[in-house]
Amino acid sequence: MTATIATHQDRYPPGDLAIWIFILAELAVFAIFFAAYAFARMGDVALFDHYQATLDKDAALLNSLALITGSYCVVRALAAMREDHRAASVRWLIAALGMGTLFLVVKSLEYAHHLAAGVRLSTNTFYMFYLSLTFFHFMHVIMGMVILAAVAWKAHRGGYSAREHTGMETGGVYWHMVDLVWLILFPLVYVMR
Amino acid sequence: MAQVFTKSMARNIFYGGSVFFVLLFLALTLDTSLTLPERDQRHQLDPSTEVGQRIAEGKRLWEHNNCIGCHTLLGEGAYFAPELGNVYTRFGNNKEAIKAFIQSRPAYGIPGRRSMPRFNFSDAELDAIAEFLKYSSEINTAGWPPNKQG
Amino acid sequence: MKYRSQAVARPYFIAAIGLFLAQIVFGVILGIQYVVGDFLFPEIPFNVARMVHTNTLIVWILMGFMGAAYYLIPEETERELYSPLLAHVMFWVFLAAAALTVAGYLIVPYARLAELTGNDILPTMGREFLEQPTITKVGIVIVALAFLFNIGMTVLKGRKTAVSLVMLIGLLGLALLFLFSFYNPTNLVLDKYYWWWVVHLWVEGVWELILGSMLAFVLIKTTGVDREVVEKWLYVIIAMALITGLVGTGHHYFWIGAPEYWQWWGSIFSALEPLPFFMMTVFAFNMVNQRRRNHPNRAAVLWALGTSVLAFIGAGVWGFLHTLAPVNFYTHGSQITAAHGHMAFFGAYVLINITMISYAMPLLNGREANSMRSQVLEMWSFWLMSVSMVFITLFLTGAGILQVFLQRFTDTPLPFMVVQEKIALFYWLRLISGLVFLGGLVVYITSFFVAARDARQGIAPVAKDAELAPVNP
Amino acid sequence: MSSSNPSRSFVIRPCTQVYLALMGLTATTYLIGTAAAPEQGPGLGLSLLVLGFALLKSHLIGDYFMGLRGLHGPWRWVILLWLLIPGGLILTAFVLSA
Repeated sequence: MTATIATHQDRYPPGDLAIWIFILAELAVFAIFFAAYAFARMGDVALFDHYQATLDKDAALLNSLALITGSYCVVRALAAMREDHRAASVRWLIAALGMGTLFLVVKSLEYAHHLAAGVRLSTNTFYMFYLSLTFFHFMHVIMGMVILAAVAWKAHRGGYSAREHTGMETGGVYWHMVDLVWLILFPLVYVMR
Repeated sequence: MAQVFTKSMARNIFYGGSVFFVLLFLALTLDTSLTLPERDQRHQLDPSTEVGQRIAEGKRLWEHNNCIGCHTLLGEGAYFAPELGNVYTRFGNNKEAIKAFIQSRPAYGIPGRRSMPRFNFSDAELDAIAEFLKYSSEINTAGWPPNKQG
Repeated sequence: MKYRSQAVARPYFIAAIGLFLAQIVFGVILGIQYVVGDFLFPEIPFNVARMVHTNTLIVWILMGFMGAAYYLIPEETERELYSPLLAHVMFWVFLAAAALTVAGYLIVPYARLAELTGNDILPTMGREFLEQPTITKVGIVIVALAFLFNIGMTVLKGRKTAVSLVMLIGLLGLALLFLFSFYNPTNLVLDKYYWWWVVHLWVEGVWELILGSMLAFVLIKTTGVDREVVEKWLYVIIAMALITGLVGTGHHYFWIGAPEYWQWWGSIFSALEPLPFFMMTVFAFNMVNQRRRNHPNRAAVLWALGTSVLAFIGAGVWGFLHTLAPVNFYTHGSQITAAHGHMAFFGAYVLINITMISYAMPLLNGREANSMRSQVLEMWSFWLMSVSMVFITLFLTGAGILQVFLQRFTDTPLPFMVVQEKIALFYWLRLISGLVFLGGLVVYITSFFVAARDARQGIAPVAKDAELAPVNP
Repeated sequence: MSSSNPSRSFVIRPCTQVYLALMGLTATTYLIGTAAAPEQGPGLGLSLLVLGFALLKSHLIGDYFMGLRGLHGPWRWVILLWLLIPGGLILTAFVLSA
C-alpha cells in the first residue's frame, strides 16, 4: 500500500463523495427542522405536551429498533462483501430491506390512526411538525430502500467484489443517514418534554 | 482504488433528488388543495349566485385593466400604488367608497403626482370590482398585511 | 464556430440585445415615473411601461436561451442542428409575436387589447409577467415546441453530454411549466398558487438548469478544464438548486391564502436556496484558477465570473434577507422585493446571457476573440452595469427598509402614498444609478461595432491562446 | 471491521457491540418516555438525558456504521458538528421553555 492511497483513505469517508454532499444538504434541512420544532414548542409548550401524549411510543420504539437493525444489516452486508461472501452480502441487504418495510408498515398504521382521528397538517402546530418531520423522513426511508434494492440487485448480479464495492458503500451511508435522522427525531418528537 | 467523486453518482443524485422533491412538493400541494376550501372563500364564487357572478366579472375587469401593473394584490404585483387585498377594510368595509374613489380619478392625472387612469366604468362594473376586492379581503391570509395600511 | 448551423444563434443574440436596450429604456421611464408621477401620463401610464419592461426582459432572456441552445447543442452533440431552417423561421415568428405584443401594449389601452385578442375565450391576461394576450401565449408554446423538437432531435442523434442533457431538461421544464399560464380560475388563491408554478419554478427551478449548463459550457471552452470535472459539479449544483428550490416555492405561499405550514416549509427550504448559488461561485472561480489555457476572450471569462458572484449576491443573499416568514411578514410586496428582483435577474439571467453572447459572438463572426480595445469596452460595460445595479439594489433596499418601518412596523403606520413621498430621495438616487446602467449598456453595444471595425482593419486580440502547462493538483 | 484471522470470528464484532449499545440506549429512551404519567412526561432533566443519548447514538452511527472513525480532516468532524449545532439549539429551546 503506497503512502498516497493511505492518506486518501484516511481523509475521505467511504462511498462516493457526491453522496456525502447530498447527505450534508439533507442533514442541514433536518437540522433546521429540528431546531424549528424546538423553538416553535417554546411558543406553546402546553399544546405540544398535550398532543405529544397522543403519539404511539410503542410504535416509535418498534420503528427505532427496525431502523437500527436495518443499519446493522447493511454494515454486515458490507463486511460480507469485503470478504467476498457475495450471497451472504445479498442476504443481509434483503434483511435490511425487510426492516425498512417493517418501518413503513408500522408508520403507515400510525398515520392511518391519526388520519382517522381527523389529524391534518393544519390541525395545530404540533401535528404540523409531527406530520411534516415524520413524513419527510418516511419519504427518505422509501428513497433509501429504492437505493438499497438497486444495490442488492447489482450485488446479486455480481457487480461488487471485495476489491470494488464503492457503490454499496455509497448506498450504505445514505441508509445510515436515514437511521441517524430518526435517532434524533424519535426522542425529540415522541419523548422529550 | 475507486474514484472518490464520480460524475455518474452526481448524475444519479440529480435525478433521484429531483424526483424525490417533486413528489414531496406534489404531496404538499395535495394537502393544500384539500385544505384550501377552509381558507379561500370559494363558497362565495358559486357562479349560480349573483355575488359569484359579480366577483368573476370583477376579476375579469381587474385583469383586463392590468391593475396589477401598479398595485399589489395580497402583496403581489407592482409596488407603485397601494395594496388592494385589504382596501375594502381600509375603506371602512364600504364598497361605495371604493367605487367613489375609482370614479373620481381625473382623466389627465394630478400634476406631478402618481395618478390612476380614468377608466369610465359603468355602475355595474364598479359594483363587480368592489365585490371582487371585498372577496379578496376575506381570504384567510394568515394575518397579512400587518396593519390596515397594507 | 465548428458547425455551420451554429450560425442560427446569431439573430437570436442580436435580437436579445436589442430587446435588452428597449427593456432598459423603459426601466428608466419607470424610474422617472417613480419620482415624477405624471411623467408621460396618460399616454404611457406606469402599468404599461412596467409591462414593457418586464415582458421584454422575459422575451430577451428566452431569446438568449434559445440562441445559446442553438450555439452549444451542435458543438456538444458534435453534429449539425436538425433543422436550421426551422430555427430561422421560429426566430422570425417569435420576434414578430414579441414586437406585435409590445406594440399592442403601447398603441391601444390594455382593456382594448384584451378585447381585440379575444381574451374572454380563454382569459389568461392581466396577471403579473403573464400580461401577454392569450394568442401570444399560444405563439410562445408553438415556438417552444418547435424549438424543443429541433434541439431534442439534434441531441437524440448526437453525442449526449451532461451539458446538453441538462440544458434539454431545463428547456423542457420551461416549456411544460409555461402551460400553467393558461390556468386562470376565478378563485384568487388557486390562481396565485399555480401562477407561481410558472414564475417561481422558472426562475428558481428550471432556469437554473439552463444557467448552469450555459456556464459549464463557457467554462469548459475558456478554461480548458477537464469536462468530467465541470460536469460533475454541474450535476451537484443543479441537484441542490432543485432540492432547495422546489419546496422553496413555499416562500411565496405565506400570505396568499395557502395553509400556514408553508411558512415553515417555505422558510426552511428557501433558507438553503443560497447554497447552490454559493457552490456556483466556488465552482466558477475554481475552474478559472485551475485553467489549462488562457483563452484570448478575457471579457467572456469576466462575464462568467461576474455571473457566479452577482447571482449569489442577488438571488442568494438578497433572497435570503427576506425569505424567512417572520421577516417576510413585514417585507412582502415592498421595495425590498423590488431590490431582490432587480439584482437576482441581472446577476443570474442577464449576465449568463451576456456571458454566452460575449463568448459566442466573436466565434460566430469568424474570430476566436475580439480585439483588445473591444474587450476593454466590454469590461467597462461589465463594471458600469454591475456597479450601478449594486447601487440600484442598495437604494431600493434602503427605500424598502424605510417603507417597511413607516408603513408596517411603527405604532402609527402611515398610508402608502405618504410613505412613498418620504422615501423619494432613494428613488432619485436609484434613477441616477439606472442612467449609469443605461450608459453601461450603450458601452456594451458600442463594443460590437468597435470589434467589427478592428476586425476589418486586421487588429488581432493581444493575447495569443497560450497553452498552459497542466496545473498541479 | 473484519479480519482474515479466523479466531476473530468467535469474538463479538465491534459493529455488533455498537449495534447492541444502540438497541440498549433506544430501549432506555423508550422506558424513560413511558415511565412517567402520560400527561406529565419525563421532565427536563431526563429529557436532556434522552437528548444526550440521541447524540451519542448518532455519533456511534457516524463513527462505526458510516465509517468516519479513523479519518483525519474535516470529514471526521462533520457529523459531530451536525449533531452539536441542532443538539445545542434543541437544548437551548428546552431549557428556556422549562
